[in-house]
Amino acid sequence: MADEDFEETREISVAERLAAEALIVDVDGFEGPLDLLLTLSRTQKVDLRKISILELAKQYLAFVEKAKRLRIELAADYLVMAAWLAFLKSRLLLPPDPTEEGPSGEELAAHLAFQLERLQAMRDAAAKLMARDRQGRDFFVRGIPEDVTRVRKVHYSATLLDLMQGYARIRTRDEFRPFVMDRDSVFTMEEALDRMRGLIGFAGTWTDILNYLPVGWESDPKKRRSATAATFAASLQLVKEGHVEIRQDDVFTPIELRRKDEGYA
Amino acid sequence: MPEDIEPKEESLFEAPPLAEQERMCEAILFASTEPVTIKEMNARMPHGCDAAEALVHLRKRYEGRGVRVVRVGDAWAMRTAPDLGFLMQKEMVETRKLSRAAIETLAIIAYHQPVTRAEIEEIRGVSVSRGTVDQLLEMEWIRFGRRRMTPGRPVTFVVTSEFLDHFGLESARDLPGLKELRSAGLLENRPPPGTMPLSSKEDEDEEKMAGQSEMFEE
Amino acid sequence: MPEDIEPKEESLFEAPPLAEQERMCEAILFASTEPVTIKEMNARMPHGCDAAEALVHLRKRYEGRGVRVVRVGDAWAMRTAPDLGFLMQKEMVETRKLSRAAIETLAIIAYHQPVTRAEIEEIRGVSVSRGTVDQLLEMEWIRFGRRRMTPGRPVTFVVTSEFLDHFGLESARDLPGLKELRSAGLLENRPPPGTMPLSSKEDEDEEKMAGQSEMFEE
Repeated sequence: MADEDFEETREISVAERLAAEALIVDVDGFEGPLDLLLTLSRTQKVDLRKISILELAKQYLAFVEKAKRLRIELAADYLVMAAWLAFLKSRLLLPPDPTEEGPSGEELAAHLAFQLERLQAMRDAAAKLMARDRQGRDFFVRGIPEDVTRVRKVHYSATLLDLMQGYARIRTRDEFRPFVMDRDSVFTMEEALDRMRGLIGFAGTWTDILNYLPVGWESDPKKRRSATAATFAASLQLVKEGHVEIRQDDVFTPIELRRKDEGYA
Repeated sequence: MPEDIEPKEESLFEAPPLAEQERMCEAILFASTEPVTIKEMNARMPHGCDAAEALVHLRKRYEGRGVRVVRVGDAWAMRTAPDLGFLMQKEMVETRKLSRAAIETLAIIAYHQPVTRAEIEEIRGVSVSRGTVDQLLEMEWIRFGRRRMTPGRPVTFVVTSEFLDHFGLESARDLPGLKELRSAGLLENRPPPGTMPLSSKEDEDEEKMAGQSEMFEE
Repeated sequence: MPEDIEPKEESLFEAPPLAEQERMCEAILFASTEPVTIKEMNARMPHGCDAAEALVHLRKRYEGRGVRVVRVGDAWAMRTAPDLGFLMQKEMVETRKLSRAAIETLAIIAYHQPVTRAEIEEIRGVSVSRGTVDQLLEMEWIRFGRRRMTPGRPVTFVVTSEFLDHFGLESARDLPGLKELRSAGLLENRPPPGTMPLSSKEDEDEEKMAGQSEMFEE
C-alpha cells in the first residue's frame, strides 16, 4: 500500500510537489482535512463542479506522504482522511464489482465534491456578509437616545361589596367569641326523656310539645332553644319506642303529641 | 475613505452640493452622542462645506416635524418635539386589590364621616398607618373634612364625590346599614346563634343610623 | 397623561390626523437606538393610530436623506445612510475581530438556520469550538432555536434581529445570494452515500426545511 502510494507520488508534477511542500509547512493554518482538500483543489484551476476527485485524492495522499518523509506529525483526522481517500481512489480505479455492497466510488466522489462546493459556498457567503454595510462602521444608530420611561400606574380596585363586608367585619367582630359549651344553659336529651317519661301518662289528648319544657327554661332564649331541641328529640325517641304519637298540621305550626293507647291504635 | 475629508489640504474637488451637505449635517447630528458645534461639523465634512448654511436648511426642513434641530449652547443637536414627550413613556397599568386595612379604613370613613383618625382606630381596634390614609387621599376617595371642635382640634376625614362615583352611590347615605348587610348575607361570619342579644343589636343599629343622619345633615 | 393612551380602552377622541401620526412615529423611532415594533409604536401612540400606515409615509419622506427608516425583522429603526459612514469616524465602534471560524460559523447559521452544531461541523469538516459559539451568542448575533425532534433532541441555532440590524438586513430572506445557493442545492443537508437514510434523518430534514421555510417566509 505504502509502496504503491510512493510510486504514484512520482507521477505528480514538480510544480504540484512544490505546492504540496508549501502546504505542509503551513499545515497548522488549515482547519482540518476538508479545508486542506479545498485548498488543494484550487491547484487544479478548474470550477469546483468539474474537479477531479481522483486527482484530488492523489494530491492529498502525496501531501501526507511528503509530510511523513519530512517527519511532520499530522493530526489523526488528516490520517483518517488519507485512509478514506486511498479507499476512494481504489474504488474509482477498479472496475465496479457488482457483488460488492455499499456506494460506488462515483457516489462517494460526488459527495466529497458536494462537501467541498458547499464549504466554498459558505465561505463566499461569509465574505459577502462581512462586506455588507455594517452598523457602527458604515451606518449608525441614534447617538443620543431618549429613554422611554416606564410609568407604572397602579390602579386600585375595590367593590361596594368589599367595602360593606369590610365594615360588617369590623362591626360584628366584638360579637364573636370562641365556642364553648355553656353547660348551665344546655338541656340534654336524656334529661328531657326522663322528664317526659314521667309526664307522658297524662297526655291523653294532643298537646303542644312546648308544654313539656322544664320550668324556668322558657324565658331565656338560649335555655329555651336548648330545651326545645332536647324535648323534640326526646319526643321522637318516645315515638320510636311506641309510647306516643306525634303530629304537625303544617310547616311551622306547633308540634303536638299524645300518649299512644293500645285502644286508639 | 475619500481624500477630501482632510480639511486642511487643498482639494481638487468642488464642495458637494448644498443638499448633500444638508444630508451630512443630518447624519452627523443624528449619530453624535453629544451636541456638535459648527466648527466640528465643518471639520468632519468634506473640504469646502459650509455647515452653518446647511444647518439653516436642515432646521427649516424639520420645522413642525416630530424631531427638531435645536441649539444647545454653541452646539447643535436633534431632539424629539416637546409636544410629543408623552410618547417617551410606556405606561403600564396594574390593577391591584385594595388592602384589607385600606378597605376597612375607607368603610369606617364612609359610614362614620366625618371621622377622626383616633375614631377610626377605636373602631378598627388597631392603629391606622399613615400609608393607608395617604393612599386613600391619593386615590381621591377621601379628603380632609372640618376639624373637630375638641381638644387638639383633630382633622376629620370624609369621602369624596370620586368615591361615590366609583361605588355608584348618590350619597354616602345610600350605604346599606348593618341590618341590611346582615339580611343580605353579607356578614362573612355569623356569630353563633344565641350569643347576640337581640335588643342590644337593635340599639346599636338605631344608634348608628341616628349618628349617621346627624353626620350627613349640614 | 391622556386617557386615550390606553389602547384597550374605548376612546372618546378621534385618532390624530395621519400627518400627526407620522410625526409621532418619527419621534419614537428617532429617540430609540433599538428597532421598535409596530405593536409597541401603536401601544405608545394615542388610541386609534395606525403606526404601519404612518410608517409608509415616513419612510418615503426620509428617502435619499442623511438618515433612513429601515426595517429590521418585524421592527423599524432609523439609521444613517451608509454612504455617509466616512463622516462618523468619531462614532465608529471597534467591532471585535471575529476569527475565520466564527465568521464561517455565523454564515452557516444564517444560511442554514435552524441548524445544529453537528450540522455546522459536517459543513465545516471540523469540530466547532465552544468559544466560537459562545462569542456569537454573547454578541447576540445568534440564539438558540427550537430543539430538533431527533434522537438526543439537539439544540439548533438561529440568527437574531440584532444580527439583521448589524448587517442592515430586513430579514433573513435578504441574505446575499440566498436564492442562488438554495437553487444550487448548496443549503441541503445531504447525507453521505452509504449511510442508510434513516427515517429519523428524513424527519429531521423535513422538519429542518419546514423550520427554514418558516424562518425565511412571511
